[in-house]
Parts: sequence; structure tokens; C-alpha cells
Amino acid sequence: MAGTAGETPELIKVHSGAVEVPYDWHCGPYWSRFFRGLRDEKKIYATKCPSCGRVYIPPREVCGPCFARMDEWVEVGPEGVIEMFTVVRLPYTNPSTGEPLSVPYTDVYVRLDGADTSLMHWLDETDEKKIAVGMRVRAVFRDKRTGTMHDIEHFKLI
Amino acid sequence: MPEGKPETIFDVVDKAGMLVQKGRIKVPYTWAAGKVASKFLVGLRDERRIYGIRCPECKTVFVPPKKLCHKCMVEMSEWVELGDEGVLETFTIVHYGEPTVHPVQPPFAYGVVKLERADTGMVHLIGEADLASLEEGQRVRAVFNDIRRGHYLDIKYFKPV
Amino acid sequence: MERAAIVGVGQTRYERSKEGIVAELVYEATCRALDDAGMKIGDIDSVVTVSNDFWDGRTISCMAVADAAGCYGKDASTVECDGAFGAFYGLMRVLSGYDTTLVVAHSKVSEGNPRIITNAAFDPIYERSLGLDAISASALQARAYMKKFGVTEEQCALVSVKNHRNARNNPYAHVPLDISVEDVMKSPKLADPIKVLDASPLSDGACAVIFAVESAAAKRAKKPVWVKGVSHCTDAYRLGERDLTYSIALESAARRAYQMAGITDPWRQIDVAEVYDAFSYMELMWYEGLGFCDRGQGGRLIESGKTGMAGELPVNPSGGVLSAHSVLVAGLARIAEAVLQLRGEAGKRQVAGARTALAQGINGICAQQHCVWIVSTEQ
Amino acid sequence: MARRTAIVGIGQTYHCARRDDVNGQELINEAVTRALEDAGLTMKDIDAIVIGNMDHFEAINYVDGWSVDGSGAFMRPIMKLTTGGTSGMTVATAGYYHVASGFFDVVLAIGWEMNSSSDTTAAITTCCQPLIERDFFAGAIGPLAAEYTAYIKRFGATEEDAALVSVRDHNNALNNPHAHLRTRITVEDVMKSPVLCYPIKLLDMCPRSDGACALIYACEGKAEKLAPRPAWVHTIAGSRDFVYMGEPFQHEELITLERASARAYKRAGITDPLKEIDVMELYLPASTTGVKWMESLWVCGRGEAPRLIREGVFNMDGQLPVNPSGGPLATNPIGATAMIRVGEAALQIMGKAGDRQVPNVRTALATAFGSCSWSDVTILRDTKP
Repeated sequence: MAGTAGETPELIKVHSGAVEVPYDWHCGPYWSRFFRGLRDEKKIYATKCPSCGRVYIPPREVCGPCFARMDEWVEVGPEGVIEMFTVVRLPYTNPSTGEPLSVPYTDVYVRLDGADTSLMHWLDETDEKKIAVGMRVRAVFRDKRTGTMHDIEHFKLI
Repeated sequence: MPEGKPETIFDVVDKAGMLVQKGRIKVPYTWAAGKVASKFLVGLRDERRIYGIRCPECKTVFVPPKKLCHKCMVEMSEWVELGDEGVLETFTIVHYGEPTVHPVQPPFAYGVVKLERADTGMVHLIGEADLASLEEGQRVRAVFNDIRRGHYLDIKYFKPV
Repeated sequence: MERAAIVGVGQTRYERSKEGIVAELVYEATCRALDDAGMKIGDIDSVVTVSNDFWDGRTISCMAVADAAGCYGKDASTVECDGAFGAFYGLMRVLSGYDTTLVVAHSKVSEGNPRIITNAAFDPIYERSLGLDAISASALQARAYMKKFGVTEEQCALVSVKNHRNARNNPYAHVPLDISVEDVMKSPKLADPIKVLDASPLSDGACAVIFAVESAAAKRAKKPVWVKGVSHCTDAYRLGERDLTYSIALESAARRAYQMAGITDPWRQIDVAEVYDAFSYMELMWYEGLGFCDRGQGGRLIESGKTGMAGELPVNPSGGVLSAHSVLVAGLARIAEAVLQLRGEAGKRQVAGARTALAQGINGICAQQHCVWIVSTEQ
Repeated sequence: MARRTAIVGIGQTYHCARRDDVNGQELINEAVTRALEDAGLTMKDIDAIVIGNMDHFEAINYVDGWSVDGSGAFMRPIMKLTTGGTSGMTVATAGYYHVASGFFDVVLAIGWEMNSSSDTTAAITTCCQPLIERDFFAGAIGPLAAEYTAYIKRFGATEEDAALVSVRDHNNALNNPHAHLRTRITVEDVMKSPVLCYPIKLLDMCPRSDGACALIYACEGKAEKLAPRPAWVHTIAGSRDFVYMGEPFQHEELITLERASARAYKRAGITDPLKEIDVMELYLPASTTGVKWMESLWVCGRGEAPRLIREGVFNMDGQLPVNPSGGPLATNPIGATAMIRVGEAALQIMGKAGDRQVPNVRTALATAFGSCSWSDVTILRDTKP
């Protein structure tokens, strides 16, 4: 297949180096309200569909199944149940820094009280034997909050 | 939480309640050059020579070289050693800076150089030049870096002869 | 070929740094297109979204808009090219059994860094390390074209003057301006010969277009606009392998689209054109590739005023891409503008009596790919 | 109405962890060349091209334009499509519509990936919404692991059930000369392999590969001339009903696959898939999904899949062979993976699957999985629709 082209003993690889691609992600009216709730009130706000009544977290403008615009806000959590979880032991590169990420950490899907969808976050427990689907958890807020998902430090088992 | 946990967002701007989160993507990449491009890049590094490749059907000499002629869709295997001189076909003088991707500070020039015996133009930097007096048709010559690593930038730039 | 029509169009305003997230932009454009077509989301059988992972800063960028584009419960797909190409895929789906297809494109170019993002279109093995981007590469093309045919910077500036003025009649446009050739010539240099006012702005926005097969269109649309021809074509990848002074890909795409539409004399048979003028010189090159004038005559054509609002073939009455450049959206917006013209609903930018319109999309560095659409009021 | 359309040519590279001897365009061309050879065509016969991959694995923007030297798109139409893991089928589907719409007679569809260009998990993590989910998402493996924990809890399935799927697919791959991983393994090997994300172990998870696949679609009238037994496309259905990872799409069943396959069966007139489908090529990114998702394909009731797996129903000699090629557990060049499913299903219809051929295949089903747990389903037959 290779033909006779380039019978070179050496195969070169080209490295990108650390190219940082910056983004200014706008939160828009919905997520701004959501993040302000975390930052200013330590509260988790969701949107409710006027048509089917589902409560969405993270909040958003459109209910997919109804294609309806949502403008009713409801508070959910801060407690909920574990819907799924996994303890991450596979080391990989943090795409935001290009540096190796330390493991283990626990990725948890929390069905907050009052919500119909779950929120993905961290759990402060990395021993799978101590975690089970259905366990109750509570959001732990940081003291210093800036208006991001990390205003919740993690969820803890209760 | 473990040390060095991932955090995409490193700054938040609050514009009257509307938030903008500043983040980034910084994934490192390594691309295989393949056999054909490797020969070209090794040629730059070890011999300070520029190799082109000729299509057996349409006879076009491509530089930088590639495995397949896009017009005939046939594999090429005939290497052509090109000189390091050619003609500046077109150019631009760049006045803005973008340190993330620009190898040099503005103002600087890019040019399309048609090397002798080649049928395609080679895009590269133009250096050691009075930018205001650059002209199409001018002869230019490749200047190689002293430290070479098998890379397109082993040619530092082309300079007016 | 079975006949298909465009039965609804919707656009957001194009602006720098729009507040909303991409889903909110898409929802706005989609709802407007549905309203325009007199449809509900349930009337849509299939959806094509258009997005790009680099511009959106997210791999699988289509995930962000599935709900807002009404994909729930539908067969949907995503094209990662300019919206004019995405629209072609939407048309294909309509002609393959879906009665209606919604195509929606979004862009929040203001969130990313266009220089780094367009640099990623260059070959990582070779030219990418030079730091080339859309502006500097286009500058190489502009100079090559202008030098070969003696096109002047002032002639390019006339495109900018015309289109920014036209934009004053377009409520969606981002940069309506009343400027002179002198203003363009005096604007700061970006990459010689391209100056700030020769370059398109970075605009956030979204555009949606709804296609329907003949039976569905006849039932629903008040003023269906029929697709008469569409074609796209691709040039070589490397700049050094292309004839930078003339687009053979555009010529080929146009020839095929004209053939489908039965157009033998584009200048006479086309009433209005919306072309992808990312930079002022491009409109002149596209005149030539589209056969509006002979090779090298683009500069003379703009000088003649024949492509102005009062001319024989007004080009970019909307203000074109120079007045609103939402990357990926812009080609779809050209189609939407063409539709508004043919329906006689283009407001102050209306070209009187337009019956056949051309819309063009481009994709890739220095418009490596072109997509040409011919739409008409006539079935 | 759609023109009848069939697959008439299939080409694949060999797949492996790292190809240093070719760059991306050259890799693509290997698959293109083989597909053309398979259909007895040359590039001149191709009217249009569609291509896809996942951008952030290689960091090449505008892949359609970049690909020209390998895809043959010079002075032809080319269009890029991408939808994550489903990309390969998204592109194949576009190839179908290019022909079915009447615009083009012979169309080349290309899926490819050079996963060796980056850290796959780092790149896939960028699929998550950066403000909401990116920092908490551990790539594709996290949700897959989590959903099987839920399934184990509800139905008493075991890790060994998943291991049986892994053994089946890995050992099937021994018959596939293109497969990346070709090593005979046992349930014990799987159980002893290191845990990646509980309960998924190394041998339960797909590898990441460098590779490409190309398919050629042709219209009725041409397809019969190009292939003695073309693989006719009967239906393609998909579900992309969700937008965030935290939505209830796969906690106990894969809702999108249920919806997509139900729609596809209805259109293809299939009422009993276990009996009416002769072979399935499924996008199973982890062995656990080869248990749970069988129920989402309506071949058995809730919680019944472990029993059928243990009985060998989906083995090569079973009632409904699944993944004769070895599936994604053996080969995973991500942007090509779903196209390989369609291609392998077509090979089975065309009777060209070599040592992995299932006898007398008349109806074959292929699936794709990706993005926000979205699913696509393609059904091929040896007869015209």
C-alpha cells in the first residue's frame, strides 16, 4: 500500500505545545440567574415547564419535549438522592489546563429534591463501598463564591 | 476533593447581573507526519534541503510534498531536490499581534514563494526584508535555523536575495 | 427532481457579544421561522443544526441546541460547514421522504478567539506553525488577485461603502455605516491590503430556514420560494496549490446551479444576489466566479454602480457579510435574505420586482468551498 | 419520495493504537482506495463526498477542506458532519440522503479518527457544557459505569454477565483482519483486569484506535450493476432527545435507543426483532452496554438480557449474532466506529464478511451511540425497500 515514496527510516511527529484557546462564555439570562442564586443566596434554582410541569436543572429556556419557553423559577435541593455515580480512577489530561488531573474523584448525578433531572457534581467520598445509588446527599457551598458551578464545593453524604 | 481538581472557569465577569465566565481549552496534540512529510522534515533538519515530490500523471511538483496528488488521486514517489531560492508570488504585511499562534512580533510578512523547479507555492514568513519595499516577482532565499528539529519552521523565513 | 420550497425563515439581530447562550439564539431564530411559516414545531419532520466545535469551544457542539432546535422526538443531524451547506442537507432530507425540514445555524464568535480558531484550519504538519489565520491568508489572496488584474484598494473599498450603506436598511444588520472610500482607505491596516473596514465584523446570531416538499408547501406557505438549483464545490487545500486569483470552485458550483435552474445568462436572469463578502475583495472575485462579469473585471463592475441598490443586479441589499458576519450562519442568512426579497418582504432593502435570486455560502480558508443557490418565485 | 439506495462498497484501514507512518489525509485515503476497489470504481465515478470525525481529537478545523488530498474532494462537493460518537452513522446517513434525494448517484462517505493525536478522555471531556458539567465529567466511561451500577442494583445482573459480552466481542474480532485488538480472552481475564471506573474494568472498555472507514452509496439502477448483492438501506432513525448528561436517559434503560429502534422497526415492518433480524452490529462502547442495551433494542424484556447472554443467544452460533466484527470493544477509531457498524452490517448482507460471515443474512441492523447518550439505528436488507 505504501508505495515507494519516502523510504525514510525516521517518522516525525509534530507537537502542538501548549496552545491555549481562550473563551468568554456568556451565561445568558437563565444561567446568570442560576449562578447568581448560588453566589448570592446559596440556593439552587431550576426552571419549570408551563406545559408539562417538569422541573429542569440546570435551568434553561426551552423544555425539549414541549418546545415551550419556561419562565417560572423554583428552588430545588439543596438535598437530593444519588441517581448514578462513578469513582474515576483513570488518569487523564485536564482539558482546561493541559496538565494531568489527579484521581480518584467521584462523579455523582444528584436528583435534587423537587427536580426532574439530575445535576452532575463531585461527591466527597471516593470509596465505592461507601456509596450507593439512592443515598441522600447535600450540597456543600463554598465560603468564597464567584458565580460558577464551583460555588458548590461538592455534595456530601448525609 | 483531590489536589489539582479540574476547573474550567478561572474568572467571572458580572455585567449588571449578566455573567460571563472566562475559560479555556488547552489540550496538547501530537500529529503523525507520515512517511512523505517526514522525509521532507528530516531533509530540512539534516540536510538543509527542500524536497518536493512529482506526480507521475500530471507531473506537478508539489512543495511541501504530500503522498497523493489531489488532482490525479495517485500516490507520488519521485522526489525532486529543489533549490532554496524562488520567486515571491504574493505577500502580506501583518499588522496585528496574536502571540498564541504568531511565531514573530508584528509587523511581519507572509509570502507565497514559488521555488525553482516547483509547481506549487510554499507559504512562509518573509524576513530580513524592508517590508515597505517588498514586491511580487522578487527573488527570495530560504534561511535555515541553526537549531533544527524536523519542523516546518526549521526554515526560519525566506529573505530577499 | 421533486420540487421543494422554502416556506419559513427567521433571524436574530446580529450583534457583538449577544447576551444569550447559543440555545437561546437558536430558539429565537427557530420560533421566528416557525411563525413565519405558520407552523408549530410538531409540523417539522426533521431537523438539521449547523455548528462548529472550535467556534463553540466544545466538541459535539450540536448537543447544546438539540432542545432549542426542536429535535426532541425527531430524526435530526448536524452539518459542520457554513449554513448554506447545512441548508443543502436539509433540502436533501426533504426530497427523501421528510415533508418538512428545519435548518438552523448559530454562532457566538464573540466568545472565542477567531485568529486561533481559524489558525486551526491550517495543516498541523506544515503551515499551521506560521500562525496564519483567516485574515492573513485572505490578505495573501487579496493581493494576488488585485495585482494580477490591477484591481485597486479603492475599488475594494467601494464594496465596503456600498454594503455598509445597504445595511442601514436592514434591521438585522450588525454594522450599518455611512462611510466613504476615504474612510475605508484610512482605516487601520490589519494585513496589507486588508484594512479594518475591508473586513467583516464578528457578529453573534442565529438563522433558521424551513424547507417543505411541494405538497406540504402548497398546503402551508403563503408565499413559497422554490429552490431551482443548488451546488457546491471544493478547491485544493493548500493556498500554494490554488489559483488564488480566481475561484474555479465557485465557477464550477455556479455553473451546475445555473444548469439546474435553467440560467444561461446570470446577469440578465438573476434579479438580486446575496454573496458571502467576508472581506471586500471577495465580492469582486465572486462577481467573476459567478459570471456576473469577465475575469478581472470585478473592480470595474463595482465602479459602474450596476451592483448597487439602483443597479441592474443589486448585490447584498442586506449589507452582506461585511455588515454582519456570524460565522456558519452567514450563508444561511444569505438564503433567508434572498427569500425575503422574492416574497417582497425585504422592507427598505427590497429590490423591486425580484423574481429570481442567488445566494452564496463559503467554507474554509480563502473560501476553499463554495455553495451556490438559485431560488425563485416561479414554480 | 426517496430514491432506493444501497451500499455497494466498503473500505477500512487496519485499525491500531497509533499510526505513525501516515498522516490523517493518508489514513483517510487508505479507506477510500479500498472502498473504491471494493465497488470496482475510481474517484472519477464519485459525485459527492461526506466526511466526519470529532474535531477535538485531532484539533483540525474545517476537516472537509483539509481532507481533500485523501478524500478526493478536489473539484467535487464535500460536506462535513459531526455528532460525537454517532458521527460515523451521521455521515453514513448523509451519504444515503445525498443519493436518495436524487442530487447525486454515487456518493462516498468517510468516517475517520486518529485518536493517537491527543488524550482521548481530555478531548472528549470538552463535549460537556463548560459552565455546567465539564469539570465533573470523566469522559465517556463515567456515565457508562454509573448506569451499570443502577442496572446491577435493579435486576441482579453481575459483572460476569458483562465479561461474557467482552469475551464474545474480543473473540469474534479474531475473525476480523481489520480489528485493532485481536487476542483471545476469558471471563477470568476480564474479571482480573484493572478497574477503570467501577464496575468497568480495562477489558470491559473499548480501546481508542487510529483508523478510517469509507462506504459507497449508489442509487437504484447503478447499485445493482456495481454490486451483485447490494445492501439496501431500508430505514434510518435516530433520537437526540436530551441535551445534558444529567437527564434521565440511561439510568436503567437507554431511552434514546428504545425510541430510535422502535421507530426503525415500525418503518421496516419488524415486529419481532429477535426472530426477524439476522445479525446486529452494535455500538457497544463497554461490555456492560452489551447486556443492558439489548433490552432497549426490544429483543427481550426488562432484566432478561443477562439470561440470554448466558445462554449464548448473541454468540456467532446463536439465534441472533451480535458484533461478528468484534464491535467497538475491539476497534474504536471514534469518528469511524459507527460507520464501521454500518459497513460491517452491509458486508454481512453482501456475503463478503469472510471468516466473520453469518450465514444467510437478509436483514441486518447497525446502531450508533454518542453525544448526550443519543442513538441512531440503520436497517439494511438484501432486497429493495
